[in-house]
Amino acid sequence: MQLEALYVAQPALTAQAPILAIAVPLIGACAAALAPSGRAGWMISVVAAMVSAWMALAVAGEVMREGVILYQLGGFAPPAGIALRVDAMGALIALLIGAVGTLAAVFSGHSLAAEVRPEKHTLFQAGFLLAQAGMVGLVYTGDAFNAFVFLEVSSIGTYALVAAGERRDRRALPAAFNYLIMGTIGATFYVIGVGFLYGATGTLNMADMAARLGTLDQNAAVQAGFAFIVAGLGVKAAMFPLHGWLPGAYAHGPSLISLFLAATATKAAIYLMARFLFEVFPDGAAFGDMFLQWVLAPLGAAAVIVCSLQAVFARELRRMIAFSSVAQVGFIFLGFSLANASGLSAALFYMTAHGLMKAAMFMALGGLAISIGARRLEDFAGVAREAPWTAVAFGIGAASLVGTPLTMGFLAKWQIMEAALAGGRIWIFAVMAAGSVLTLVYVGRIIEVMFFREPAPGAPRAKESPVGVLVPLLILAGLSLWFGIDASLPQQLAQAGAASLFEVRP
Amino acid sequence: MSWIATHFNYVVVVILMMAGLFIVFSSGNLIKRMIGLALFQSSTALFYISFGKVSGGTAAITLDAQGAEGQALAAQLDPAYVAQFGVEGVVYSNPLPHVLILTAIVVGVATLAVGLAIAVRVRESYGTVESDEIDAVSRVAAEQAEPAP
Amino acid sequence: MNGGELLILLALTLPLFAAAMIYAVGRMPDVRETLTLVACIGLAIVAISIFVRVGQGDPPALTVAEPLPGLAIAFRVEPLGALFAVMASVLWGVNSLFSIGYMRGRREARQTRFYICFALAMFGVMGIAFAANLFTLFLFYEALTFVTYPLVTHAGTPAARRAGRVYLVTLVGASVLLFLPGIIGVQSMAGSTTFTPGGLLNGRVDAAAGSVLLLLLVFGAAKAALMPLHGWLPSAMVAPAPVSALLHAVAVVKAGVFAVLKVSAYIFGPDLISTLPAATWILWMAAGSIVIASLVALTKDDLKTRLAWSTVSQLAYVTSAAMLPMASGLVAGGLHMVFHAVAKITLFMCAGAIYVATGANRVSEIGGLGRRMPWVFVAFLAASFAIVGLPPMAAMWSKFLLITASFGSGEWFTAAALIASSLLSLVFLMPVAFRALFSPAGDGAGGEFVRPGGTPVTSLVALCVTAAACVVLFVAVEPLADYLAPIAAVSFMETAP
Amino acid sequence: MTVERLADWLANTNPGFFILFAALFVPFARSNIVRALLLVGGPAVALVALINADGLSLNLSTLKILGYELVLYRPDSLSFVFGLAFIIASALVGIYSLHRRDAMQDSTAMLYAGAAVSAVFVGDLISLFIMWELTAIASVFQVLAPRSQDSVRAAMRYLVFQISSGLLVLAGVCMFVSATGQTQFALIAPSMAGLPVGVMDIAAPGAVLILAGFGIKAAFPMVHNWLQDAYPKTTETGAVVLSAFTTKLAVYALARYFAGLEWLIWIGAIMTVFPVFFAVIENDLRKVLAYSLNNQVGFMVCAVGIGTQLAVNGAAAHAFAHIMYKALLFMSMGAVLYRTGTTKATDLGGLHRTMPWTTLFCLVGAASISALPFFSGFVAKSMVMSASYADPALFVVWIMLLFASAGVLEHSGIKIPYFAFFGHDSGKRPQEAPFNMLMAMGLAAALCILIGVSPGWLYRFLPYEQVAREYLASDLWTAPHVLQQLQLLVFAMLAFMLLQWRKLYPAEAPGLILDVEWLWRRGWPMLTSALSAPMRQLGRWAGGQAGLINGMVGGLARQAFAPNGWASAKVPFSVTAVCSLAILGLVLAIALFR
Repeated sequence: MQLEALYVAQPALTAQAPILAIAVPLIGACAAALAPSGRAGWMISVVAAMVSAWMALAVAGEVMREGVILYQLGGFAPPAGIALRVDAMGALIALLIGAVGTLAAVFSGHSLAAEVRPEKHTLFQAGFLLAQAGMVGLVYTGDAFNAFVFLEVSSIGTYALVAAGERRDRRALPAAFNYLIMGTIGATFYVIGVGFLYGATGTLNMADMAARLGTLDQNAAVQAGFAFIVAGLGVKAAMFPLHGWLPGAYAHGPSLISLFLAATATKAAIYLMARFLFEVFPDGAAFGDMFLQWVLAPLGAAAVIVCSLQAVFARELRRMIAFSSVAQVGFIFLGFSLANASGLSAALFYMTAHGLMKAAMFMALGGLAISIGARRLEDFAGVAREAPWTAVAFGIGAASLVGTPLTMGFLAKWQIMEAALAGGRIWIFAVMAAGSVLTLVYVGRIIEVMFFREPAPGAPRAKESPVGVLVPLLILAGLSLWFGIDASLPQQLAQAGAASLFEVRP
Repeated sequence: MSWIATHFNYVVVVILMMAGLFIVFSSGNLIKRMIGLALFQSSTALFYISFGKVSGGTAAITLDAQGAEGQALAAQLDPAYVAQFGVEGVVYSNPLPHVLILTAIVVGVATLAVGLAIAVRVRESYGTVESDEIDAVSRVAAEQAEPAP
Repeated sequence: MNGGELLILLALTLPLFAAAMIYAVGRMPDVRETLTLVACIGLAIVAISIFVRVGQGDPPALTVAEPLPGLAIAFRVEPLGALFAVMASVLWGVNSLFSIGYMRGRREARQTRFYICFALAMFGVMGIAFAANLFTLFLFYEALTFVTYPLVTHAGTPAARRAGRVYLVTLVGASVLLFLPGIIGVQSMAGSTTFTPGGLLNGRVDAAAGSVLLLLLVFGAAKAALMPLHGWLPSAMVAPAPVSALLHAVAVVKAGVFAVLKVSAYIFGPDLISTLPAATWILWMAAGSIVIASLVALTKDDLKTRLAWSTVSQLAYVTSAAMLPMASGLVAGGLHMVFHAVAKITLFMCAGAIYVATGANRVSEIGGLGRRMPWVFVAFLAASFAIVGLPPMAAMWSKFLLITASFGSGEWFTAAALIASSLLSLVFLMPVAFRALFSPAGDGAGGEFVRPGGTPVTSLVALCVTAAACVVLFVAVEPLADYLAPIAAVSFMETAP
Repeated sequence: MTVERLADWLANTNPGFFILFAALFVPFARSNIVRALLLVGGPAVALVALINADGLSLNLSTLKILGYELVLYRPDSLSFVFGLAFIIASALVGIYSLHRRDAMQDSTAMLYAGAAVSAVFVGDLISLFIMWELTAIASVFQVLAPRSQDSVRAAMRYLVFQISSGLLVLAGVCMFVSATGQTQFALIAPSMAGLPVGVMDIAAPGAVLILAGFGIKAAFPMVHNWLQDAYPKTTETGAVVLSAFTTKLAVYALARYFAGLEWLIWIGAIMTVFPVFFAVIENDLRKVLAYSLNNQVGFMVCAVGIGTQLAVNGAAAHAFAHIMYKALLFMSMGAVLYRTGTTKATDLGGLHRTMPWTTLFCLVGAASISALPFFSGFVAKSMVMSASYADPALFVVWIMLLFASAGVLEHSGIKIPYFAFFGHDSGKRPQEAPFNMLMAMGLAAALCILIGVSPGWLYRFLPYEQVAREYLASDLWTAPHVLQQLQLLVFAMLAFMLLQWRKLYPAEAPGLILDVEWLWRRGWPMLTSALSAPMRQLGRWAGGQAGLINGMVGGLARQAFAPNGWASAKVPFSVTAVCSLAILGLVLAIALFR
């Protein structure tokens, strides 16, 4: 698929696409909050998310044609004005957020009824759109402080959304609270870091910041700023020992939120971290390399091994998959830590792959949760017989997670491993391989239970997911497969994104 | 000593920040944690504001140096200074940190509100806001859900 | 699309189509089984046409997709693959014939799933056989693992599930942990994974990197059951006999050794192999496998388990063949792959035939049974001779070539292991047939058959056909060897005395 | 197909193949006549083909396989005499077994014979190996034929020895071929003075292995026990079949490749001597014959080792004669077994009353094996003795052979007929043997006498015809020679009578005599039972390594990472939070103090 040839909107619309992708969900959020009924809220949500995704696609096409897009809000030029700045990396992540958000919105029509109190549906949709707007904004913005604002906009939305899971599982409440505390600490660290950088450079525009940092001698403020930013974003991105909030939030929140967060939230934070690591901190920032090599890589490896093992032994299915997400973040960080274009490109590709497959898996579980309120792994025994399509979609996601050939996950792992080998990091390569095997073990457990075990007598019978769930689910699964065979779309964006970042730092 | 004197604002920021974080980490009470968090965020606010202040600087108001307001401002300033730099060269305190932190405070308030709301829900659901007790209840629930292997 | 592409496409889609059709008519056993047989015949015809084309020097090729640059799903048939495909497809037919008798005779559950998985397994095998590069091979290799998993756990018992888990974890684990890294290594060293006559890596790697890659790729092909990655094979014997017969004698394990042979012939090439210290290490491991597995087989009373251990030993023959720094070793390996398949499928079908007729599955239970099931045990006897490698059974030739090649390359211990294993195979296989045929009537001989009428006729025909094939191939070895010669031709002239 | 082409085809096809071919149809022969036709007709066609081969032209019929040239038919004077003997034996065996219908025994016996004949005529190592193994496989069914637990076990032991022999040959051949690329014996073993017997360089790669393989089949000392173990356990026809081919094929192979190898002289000499002692005390008469077979083969091996033209002639002649008279003796014992159900000396005696013909034929056989002049043994063994006597360095060997000759008389010449047909009367009054048996025995006996009386008939076929003629003309019938033999016989007979009279001759006593066989029959089970525990352990280890790893690693991991394990028990919130500070500090440290 040639992205350059992709014209999905009128040029006039395309020109405004970046801001529309943010604004439409934001406005939608307001509208949804005021919507007369849950049904109406849902429709607003679907439409807004869809428009946002559409705009993201238009942006992606534009980025491939034009390179970096600069969009000046209100026509004020940076550094005084606030700018949106989209490169291929941002376009890719925004596209992921848009796509998953749209499918999640469609999915919410059925899942909310089962999981969230009816009177909260409109507010829930509002929160959801807020989160989506925040994330897209975070990805598109070119301003370090704005990024914080968007980060918090999306986070505040998600805190509330996680808490909304209390109807089904009251553990959602303390989980949401922990998430809130950790998230806020992380965000505040980030703000402090930005403050230091601002103090040192006098600008908040990331591009300017990068340019000025290049001319500055290293000083304590820059170094402290770096430390605060990566630690803060590490919390948001669920970097290994800072991931404590994640399993609870994913496992106990409503399935809509699990799927949306798993696919996008950590990705957005990782995206921001990548931006700082490879774009803002320039050439001379040897501590950046040291951080990659001595902190990010070991922690990534630890995440891969430890959290995969935790997933192996977890008994609640969603918790298992949540642990798996932390482990997968470890894979992505391993890709980053290679600190070269192929590593970054592979990591970006991996983020996309992971977003799609995790979304599919959580969505499938959400679909099943409509009929069986199951949590434990054993409760899913034999669901493949009652709900074959859902189970198959889950299976495809799981296969992609393991890295089965012909799925996107395989290509993702392949690229990181090849990059690791090319970079001479044999140990990263080995950790990747070991992590894949552990992944295989826990995924194998799930598949065995779902497909090859008889349901326990007297257990509630699963039903096939309703069409409203099945369609987005199959689209997600299909994307995992399609990109496993023809990966040109995410591949081009990832490569272009990585290349543009490393042009800054040749 | 002189270092402390010149950097006293940072010292205060750090003390506030540590106090806030300590409360967040050590307290089991959800409300107290929220208070700690608020303290922590406040320290950030202080941090921003303090480095935005330039000693001797004025408020950052764009004005016409030749107009009446400009003349009024010039009258307040040290004539030697005006002679050297002109009215255009007047030192402003950077306004941007204030603007930023205003935003940050809004965000912080929103966070606080959500957090407290959740705490209320926790209290309704669990009957307590002590995290130890919540954990204990959750663990019991978890063990009921998951028989020992 | 030219004829060659069409043939490859047919070979790949026919089993898939068959699987779909079998699913559709699953409620009508007669139609279902007729369909299976028709598909077998069709596939065999396609495979043979491809075989002939390759022999005429017109190898079919097909590129399906290229997910990432340099990483294509592509097919290109060479002699070894053509032979493998013919072997697998023909034996699929034979085995289906056997399965019909067996599954009906045992009144097994989930028969439709059984036939579907078999057809899918053939899809995997065809892909493996025709793969043009390591990546494609890997793709179908994994597919084969997954579609055969339901067959291993067919019984659905806890033991079967445990075996299935071992099966999956070992096979997929090894391929993820070893094989895939090996492929990625090859890709990054050579910029491609295409099978190249004479060896893709030849001249591109030093001894250390080459050794690591060789170890990764050989042990990664855990289907070849080289110790210490052999544990899945004996434990997979909980599966029904036809599964053991086709998969654990032919399709799956042969896919493993086939991969090893391909890697040896086309990724490394004999010239490179001869410089790699790892090849010698693997040879030692294989020699150990050969002897230890044979010794273990001696201690097993369960017939299929005993056969499985024998398979472990025999597969190590082929691995040894692939690792010998001698081009003729490759031909020996290719031949042994086929000859062993024919013999071992016979043995497993015999074991199944005994089980379906009498319910006996232990060596100690079959004394005197031969009087009532002469055909089965005569076939068993013939196949046992073939496993030992005695004339007039085809496997003699491959063993002869293999021992000659091991002496020729100075690896005397491989030859010693082969000799020792032959003797051990004799000791653990012969008594089975001898006791059944020549013991006075024992416990197992009295009473009625569990299944009235004993072994179903279709099953009987199947195993007699393969037993006869053991002998026929003895005479037909020369054309086969000629056919395979091109894979070794690159440096055959230098090493041949 | 014209007659010429048929004749041409016959002349160019290994005679053994006709027998092999005929054997394939035996199991399907429903009527007795067809079966008889096949059993006798196969060898008959083979005989015709062999004679048709005419002039022993080196007419190579070759087959290219796996890059090697297989010479399927390469007759020469050495193979001719062995082939002739095998074909005749095959026909005799066919006739002998006509009285009963056992398709399995008949067909495998014929396969066995066919393989042996083929082996003699093939011209390269690979074909030899194939036929070598075929004889092993086909012959084991003779041991299995009684269909008892005991015979199955014996068959396994027998097969292990036979296949070991084959595998050693295989290993040797492979080693040799890989080193030299040669397989044809004409090129491997350069013929001596243009004559067929060759010498393979014992130092050549693999030659020792080949020799060892041949040795097992020839029942060299210490590896001879498969013979005494298996032969007595066969049916009445089985021992006859077995006695004819296996060991003589080995002798042929030794003569073909290792003529003149000095080791063989001593091995052969020992082989002749030591079975005497066991034969004398053995109770089972067929086992006595088995020991004596061992002893007789010793003569041949010794002669091959001496390797002079005379000695090789002697070996060939002795093999020929031996096949006939040993078959005859086994046939007579087979008849006894068939009629009485036993061949134990303790249970027999006085059978001459009702089995006169059998007795007579047995006596002919006994006379032949004892080398009584005018019987076949004399004309053959004399050559061996003369050859050993001719070399003064081999005096000790000559003495050993002399002693063994006396021993042969003792146990085979006298003991067999005496205990079976005369001696103390067992009271058994069995019927005379069936006609077909008598006919086979009669033919064999006639041959024994024919050769004895008119040795020229045999000598014509010997490898070194000229030497044989000279020997016949100048040495064989000389008075000292004949007298010396007669003296030996008389003294041996006297000794037997004396011992018998003084009751010093070991009486027939039931029991099983174990020599080195102990090693295989007691030692092997002891070894295996001792090893079975470690082997099972090995099996458990090898089979359960997945389980082991699972158990160990899985256990540890479970302890750590299960939901309640130490590494993942609900981590207190504060820990995570402190971690964030720790990471911050770490990164800060890196940034500041790198």
